[in-house]
Amino acid sequence: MTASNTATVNGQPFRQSRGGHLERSRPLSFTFDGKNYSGFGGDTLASALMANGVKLLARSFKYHRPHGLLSAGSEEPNALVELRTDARREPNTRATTVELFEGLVATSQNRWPSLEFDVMAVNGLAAPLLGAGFYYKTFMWPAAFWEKLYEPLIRRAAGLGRAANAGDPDRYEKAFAHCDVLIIGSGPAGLMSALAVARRGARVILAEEDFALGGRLLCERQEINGQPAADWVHSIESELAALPNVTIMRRTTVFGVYDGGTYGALQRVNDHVASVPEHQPRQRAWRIIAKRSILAAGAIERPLVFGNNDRPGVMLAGAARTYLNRFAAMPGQKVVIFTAGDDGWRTARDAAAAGLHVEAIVDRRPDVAPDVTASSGSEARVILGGRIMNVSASHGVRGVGILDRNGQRTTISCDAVFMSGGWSPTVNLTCHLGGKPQWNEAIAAFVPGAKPAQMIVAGAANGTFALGQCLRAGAESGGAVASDLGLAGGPIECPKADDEPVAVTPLWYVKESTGLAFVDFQNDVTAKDVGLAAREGYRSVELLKRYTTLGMATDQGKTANVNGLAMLAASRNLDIAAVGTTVYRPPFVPVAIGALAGHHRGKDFRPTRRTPAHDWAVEQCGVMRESGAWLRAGWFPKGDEDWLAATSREVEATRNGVGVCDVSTLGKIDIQGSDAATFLDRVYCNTFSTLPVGRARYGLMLREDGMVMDDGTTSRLGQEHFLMTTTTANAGPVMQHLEFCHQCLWPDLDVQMVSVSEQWAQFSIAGPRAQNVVSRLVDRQHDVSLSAFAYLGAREVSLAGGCPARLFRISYSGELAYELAVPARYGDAAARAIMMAGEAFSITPYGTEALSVMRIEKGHVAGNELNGTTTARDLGLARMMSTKKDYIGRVMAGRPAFLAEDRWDLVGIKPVDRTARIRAGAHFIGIGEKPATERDRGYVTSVAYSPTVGHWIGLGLLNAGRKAIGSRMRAVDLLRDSDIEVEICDPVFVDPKGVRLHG
Amino acid sequence: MKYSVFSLLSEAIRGGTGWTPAWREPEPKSQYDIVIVGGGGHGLATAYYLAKEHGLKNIAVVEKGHIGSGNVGRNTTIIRSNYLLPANTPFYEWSLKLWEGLEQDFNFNAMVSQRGVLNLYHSDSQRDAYVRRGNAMRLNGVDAELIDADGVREIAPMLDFHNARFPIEGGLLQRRGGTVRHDAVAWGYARGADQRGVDILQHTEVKGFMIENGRVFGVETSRGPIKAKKVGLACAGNSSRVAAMAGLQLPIESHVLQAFVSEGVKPLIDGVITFGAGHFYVSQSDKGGLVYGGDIDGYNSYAQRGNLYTIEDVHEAAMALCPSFGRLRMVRHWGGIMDMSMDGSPIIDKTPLEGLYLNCGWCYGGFKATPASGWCFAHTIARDQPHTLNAGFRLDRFATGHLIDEKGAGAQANLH
Amino acid sequence: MAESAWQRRTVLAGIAHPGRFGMATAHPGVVARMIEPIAIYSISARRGEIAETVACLSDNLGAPVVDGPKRLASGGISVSGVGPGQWVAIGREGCQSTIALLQTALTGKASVVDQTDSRFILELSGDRVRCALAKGIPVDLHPSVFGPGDVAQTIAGHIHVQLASMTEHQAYELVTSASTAVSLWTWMTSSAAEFGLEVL
Amino acid sequence: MRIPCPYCGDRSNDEFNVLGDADALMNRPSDPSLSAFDVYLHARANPAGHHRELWYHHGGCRRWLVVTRDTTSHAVLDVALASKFQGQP
Ligand SMILES: Cc1cc2nc3c(=O)[nH]c(=O)nc-3n(C[C@H](O)[C@H](O)[C@H](O)COP(=O)(O)OP(=O)(O)OC[C@H]3O[C@@H](n4cnc5c(N)ncnc54)[C@H](O)[C@@H]3O)c2cc1C
Ligand SMILES: NC(=O)c1ccc[n+]([C@@H]2O[C@H](COP(=O)([O-])OP(=O)(O)OC[C@H]3O[C@@H](n4cnc5c(N)ncnc54)[C@H](O)[C@@H]3O)[C@@H](O)[C@H]2O)c1
Ligand SMILES: Cc1cc2nc3c(=O)[nH]c(=O)nc-3n(C[C@H](O)[C@H](O)[C@H](O)COP(=O)(O)O)c2cc1C
Ligand SMILES: [Zn+2]
Repeated sequence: MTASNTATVNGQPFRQSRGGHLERSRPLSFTFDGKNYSGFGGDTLASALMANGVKLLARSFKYHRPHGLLSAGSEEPNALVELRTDARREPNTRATTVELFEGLVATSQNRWPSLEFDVMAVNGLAAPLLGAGFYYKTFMWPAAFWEKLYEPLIRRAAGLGRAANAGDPDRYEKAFAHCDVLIIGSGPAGLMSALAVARRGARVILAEEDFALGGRLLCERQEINGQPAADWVHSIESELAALPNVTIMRRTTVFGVYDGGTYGALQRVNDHVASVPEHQPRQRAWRIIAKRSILAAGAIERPLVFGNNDRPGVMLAGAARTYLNRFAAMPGQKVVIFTAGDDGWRTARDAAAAGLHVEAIVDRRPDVAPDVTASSGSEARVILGGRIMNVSASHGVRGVGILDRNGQRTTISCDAVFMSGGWSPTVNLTCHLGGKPQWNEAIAAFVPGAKPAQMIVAGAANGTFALGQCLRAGAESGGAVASDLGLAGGPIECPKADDEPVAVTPLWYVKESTGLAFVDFQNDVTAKDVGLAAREGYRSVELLKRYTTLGMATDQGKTANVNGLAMLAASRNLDIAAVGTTVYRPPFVPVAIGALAGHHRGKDFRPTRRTPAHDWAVEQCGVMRESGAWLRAGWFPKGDEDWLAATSREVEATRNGVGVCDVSTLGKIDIQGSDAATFLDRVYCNTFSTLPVGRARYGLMLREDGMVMDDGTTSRLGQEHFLMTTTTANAGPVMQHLEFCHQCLWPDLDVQMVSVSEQWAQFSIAGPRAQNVVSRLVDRQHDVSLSAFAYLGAREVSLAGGCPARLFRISYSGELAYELAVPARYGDAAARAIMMAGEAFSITPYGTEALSVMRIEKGHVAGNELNGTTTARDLGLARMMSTKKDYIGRVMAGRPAFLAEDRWDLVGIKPVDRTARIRAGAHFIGIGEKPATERDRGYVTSVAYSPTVGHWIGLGLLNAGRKAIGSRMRAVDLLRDSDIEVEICDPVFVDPKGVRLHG
Repeated sequence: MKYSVFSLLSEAIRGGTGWTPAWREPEPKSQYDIVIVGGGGHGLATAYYLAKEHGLKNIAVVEKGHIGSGNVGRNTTIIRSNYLLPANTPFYEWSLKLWEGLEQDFNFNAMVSQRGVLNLYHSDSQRDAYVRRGNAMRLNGVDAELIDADGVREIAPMLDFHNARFPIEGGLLQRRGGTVRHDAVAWGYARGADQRGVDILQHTEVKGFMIENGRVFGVETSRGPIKAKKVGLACAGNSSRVAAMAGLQLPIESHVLQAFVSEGVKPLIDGVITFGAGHFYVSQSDKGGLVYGGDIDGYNSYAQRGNLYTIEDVHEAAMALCPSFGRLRMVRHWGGIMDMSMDGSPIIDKTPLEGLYLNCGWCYGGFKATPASGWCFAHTIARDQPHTLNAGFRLDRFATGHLIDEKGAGAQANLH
Repeated sequence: MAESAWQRRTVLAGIAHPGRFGMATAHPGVVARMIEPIAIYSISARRGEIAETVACLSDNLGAPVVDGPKRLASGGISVSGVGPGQWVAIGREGCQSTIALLQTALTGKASVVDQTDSRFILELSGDRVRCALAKGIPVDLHPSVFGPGDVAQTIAGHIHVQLASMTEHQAYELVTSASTAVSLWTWMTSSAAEFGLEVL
Repeated sequence: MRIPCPYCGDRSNDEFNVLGDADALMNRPSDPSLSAFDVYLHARANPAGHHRELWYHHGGCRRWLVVTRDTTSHAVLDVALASKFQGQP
């Protein structure tokens, strides 16, 4: 190295003393595998490690080969590390995309005991055995060994890094953004197109994956308008930043294109700092809805495929320029360049300029344009028409074996190899909606084919490689889009820049290679594997991928795929176009699972609905449990009661005195209109047009397929005014169904429907003393005596001197009962008032468990019976199915199978041994029969301990059950080893005649 | 060529130059006894069993793309027989039994991995439903266990037991459930069928049928007409399109189901876990990637890709179930086209057209069914009548009401 | 409606408190105020009566109500379109008389349903309010697209909401159902925290 | 996917529930025969291409829409209120 460069900067031996886009005033210390190093602001972990002379960074997946840096961007397949520790550990993190921060901790992965010495590297020796498809051909003998031995071994070897060891402590967010034009990438093409649309007033979002704008311009020693390209970038950046209609999103990767101009983007808000600031997310997942998009994502350089091309120190020539020019880091000292095109020569020039010794430039092309050879600017030995056959190296490069055009073999010693196989446009995002890239022979690359509607592509991503042309392409694309959006203004003038030579003659594989020549570095896919797959019949490019795992690693083959499919084409004597690419899928780069969940984890996974009397229930020591979206009190334990004791007490208190239950969660739908009654007749299987005003009726709603959909009481509040109640679970579905019936089937009906579920807090007051409580509650002027307000009455009353309320005399428990509805904000007060009014009768709050016990005692069906596979007949409700009118579900309820003799019926069951406990989910088997499917007669749907009858009872669906009433069966629960003899009985256990509800 | 320790070692020495194609690439004959349309798992398995179990020789599998380009090549590989209804359980149990002997049967390692399938429940009624299901399994001689929250904690300590919106109360466990290397299933059956003389015609698309007074006697393909005494359809997501060429309208809608894979990490979860309070299920592949998915997108689609809503929904459930997934990265997502039937269960039956046989309606559960489906479809075609195992999978059951509706969702395809 | 002896309980009682939350910024980026309306009504035009209903609403408000997703406020009442021929009227202090008139005027033309207690209403303002809302509200809130008087019913973080841009600069009315108020509040406060939140 | 709701404007498919084939589902048979209803409930054209289908805007105006969509590209070609197809303006 020349004197000026030897001075080690801040103990960074491979850092140039000047140059690069670094904040040298901001030194940063970090550790890798426990060793301390230092770098600068503006470094990536990769560039900082390079500046510190660390070359060995990782191990490959299968053979555990030592790996260093291949690239300098998000396409990196090799340099994957574990970033941060413990609960914040991020496995498989590309060192090339990690922005250095103070105190960064990184660890190497997939090696044991150490990165330098990894015993699993023996796999490498077995490579001949472990080639593509190995697994499918082996581990089969002896049969038993697969489960016990082979598979566990394979699984232990699986994966690269280790996942975090605890729940992610950081926050994530999602957000929505809308714009006229989304520009993806901020290189020359992106910046110019941004300028062109922004100056004409479009709402622009400019998304850039990197933490700095500029793309390749930060990595090249190019000039624009006579000034260093980077300076030009800053001037454009500041103009854009000043425009109110432009949003610049750095550290933001557009990861996917979705339908209708929707784009997924990941913003790494705080990955570049040691810890996430309070109130901020670690990352934010954006949904960007854009009228147009301009893809200016650039291009990715291709490696060359030759022996040991994966060794640390062998890297992409363009990446070498990035390290030299952007990061002032030195990828080596004595370097050999191996190129298939003009671009490699620029690396030679920049390397020499940085003071590296360029030992040789090996260009696979016999003749190269003189201006290109001249540009190398070094005294390097030039070998035209030559190729590198292999790299001698252990952990670092020691030299290369070269074959020249005359078949002469020479070895040259060096510590780094920069290779350039040509560039592949970053077409990924053009393919996410199914587009297929097209092969362009002239530039030896795939360029965008059919693109998503409203997307255009500019610059290198479109196969336009030379700088001047990229600038122009950007300006033109921006202008075109602006005009397309009908924005006033004309084209912007384009800055001057040279068009560097970009000719390339691809070389897919050095067939004289000695040693393993890698195509997919991370997954250890070699040139041999590609040949083997083709030979064995895995000849479609998709089969090649799946058989060899080519392109299936974390980098998705960004650097590997084109080489691989080109080699497949060669081995099948097809041209590349005929072979085509594998399907490109989102995400463009891997996206953290937490980011896509955002706010919605833990308790915020889904909203929680609370009833108006929630706090009252909590004060009453209610055990609040999830019931769908709601929180409801299951039971109200006293002292050390368990759920069963509490529930039984609540049931007894209700049946013998009076109880109160919060039933606000029931769906309530206000239905009005001159055709409201007609409408109800069509959606319910029973009739409502005959219901008098001021009365309620139990209604049964079927699906069109004849199954029961929902049930509930519906009241007639006025001639043209009904109030429908639905079960809690079906409130939404029923509303949607009614809207369907109205809007799609009978829009000619005059019906207006609106949900009033939220407007009313509702309480069930049940038990022999219920009337006493209610009469104390309602204002004097309302006569609610049993005679004046009979069973199934429905009326408006007022409470506490003016609180409007609705009173229904309906009973779910089978007791004399009322449901009292008050405006929601009075729900809490009402609950307390009911308790007070009931104090004299020691009123008892009861929860969903007691509710369920009492409905089972009465044989009322609920969710467990209304499971979408039961008809009204099954449930003993056939009598409700009107024969005088058409209604939803009438016809299909008559399907032969539903009328079959042995179709199941709802029955009640009692344990013969009254002390025994029956369990829901047990199946019915005949006495003395061996439990087996062919003897399965049905199952127990719901059970409860009934304090009223003093033993466990249940409801069940039993084949030909009604006929079986009086007989005996077994309820067999093999899962919980219970086999109980039961009596089949009528489903109504308590007060079959229904006298109690009349008081 | 047979795969054995010997062949492996000798090829290792010869640098693998001696490996021969796993299947031929024959020219289509003008006529076959039986043509199976669809080179997915079911089509290839059908051909394999037709040859192996029924000694039939003159068979072709016609595939529009490459074999396995459909759902068999893009599913989340879960196998299980934890079904509820009598028309299903014995069929899927037979399938599981076939899986258990598959490697030896076709001398190809499909990596059948029985590390268990655990369905979590989060409420009492969910538990009751699982108990009913588990007992139905046990009545069929299928293994099933009910475990409580502590049992779940032992199997999967990393799940959210502290702060969950819908606390985990327990689960239904089938230890014999697990996963299989999906592509290898297609390849193994293809190779096995090929070795028994079946012609596998890739890149050959069926464009129409030869029909004469109610009888099918061949197919029109992109490589010309092919006569056949019997034609069997196993086109999964494309069933409606192909059946339409024969003038049939099916009780099927095509829907997109998405799937996801994360970067490979060291062993994290064993077996398969399904979340009961949202749409989410996950397992870890032998390569270390978490393979996971959720609900279908819900709109008819033939596009093999979905949208962000479902993607986010799946990841929210992932985080709700296991907050330590947060920093793992999803590396790829894709979609496949489900043949969603009107009761969520399959159809393996004859059709109104003589000589035309139908295999479809697998929804998102047909991978596990691959062996039994091929086995039963082969029987149905060869014997001209269904086997008792697929007797319930009739095409006319929607008219008669003999539905096989595990979910009780009714006649709306996208709810199953 | 006659007043009762009972005290009303607001859905966030004991959960939302006035004060500064989140980042201690110089000025709160987001200011939230809970609104206690005295009346809310759902108004649905009867079959074929949309035009009449629109006319009737306009007369009584003395301003042109339209059949579309627009919010119009006048005399303490705001009327927001929520569907074809459907509106939600929200009345603040001092609008009793107008409400009463409106109800009688609409009989026969539209079904009017009392929803006074069914909703939870927030007024949000501040120069970062749009950034905070963007963390859940999927509609484009740019003033050129969603200007004063515009209403959107949508879903924010799995919660059904109705959002209106009010005539004041960068001020929004966010309405959700009472039962989901707590969850909406959690989402809103965590979304606004980084900008500094003031609860009035 | 974006659905331009005639009332609410352009929205993401998150806000909608899909029911299925509009041409089938909106033509409830007047003939109360099992076979007629079997076809109505179960037989689906399920085309690869243009498909008229019912979407419910539960997250918005609660209208049922007839959305014409290409099932191979997801392109939305037309959206209208369902009620308008049953003879109401
Ligand atoms: C994302 C996803 C996850 C899934 N997860 C699971 C799971 O975990 N467990 C499970 O059991 N199931 C799962 N499934 C379902 C399972 O994959 C399918 O049910 C099953 O693969 C369908 O059978 P198949 O393999 O024969 O289908 P396919 O592989 O799709 O085979 C059908 C073949 O027919 C071909 N074809 C179509 N039309 C024509 C034509 N005109 N001419 C010629 N050929 C034609 C297609 O190209 C295709 O190759 C999943 C599916 C998907 C998409
Ligand atoms: N000499 C050659 O052979 C050759 C070949 C290719 C490119 N080039 C040079 O490269 C440059 C090409 O200019 P350009 O503007 O087309 O590309 P560019 O490479 O300069 O910029 C592309 C930018 O897009 C960003 N990006 C990529 N994908 C993204 C995503 N999904 N989301 C967000 N950001 C993303 C990248 O981080 C990068 O900053 C020119 O300077 C040209 O000279 C030269
Ligand atoms: C079980 C399973 C595991 C997969 N693992 C990976 C993987 O590790 N890496 C990868 O890139 N893709 C993986 N895929 C996805 C495939 O690359 C591919 O996307 C999928 O088979 C669908 O095919 P298509 O994307 O070509 O349409 C996996 C797919 C399945 C079904
Ligand atoms: Zn709408």
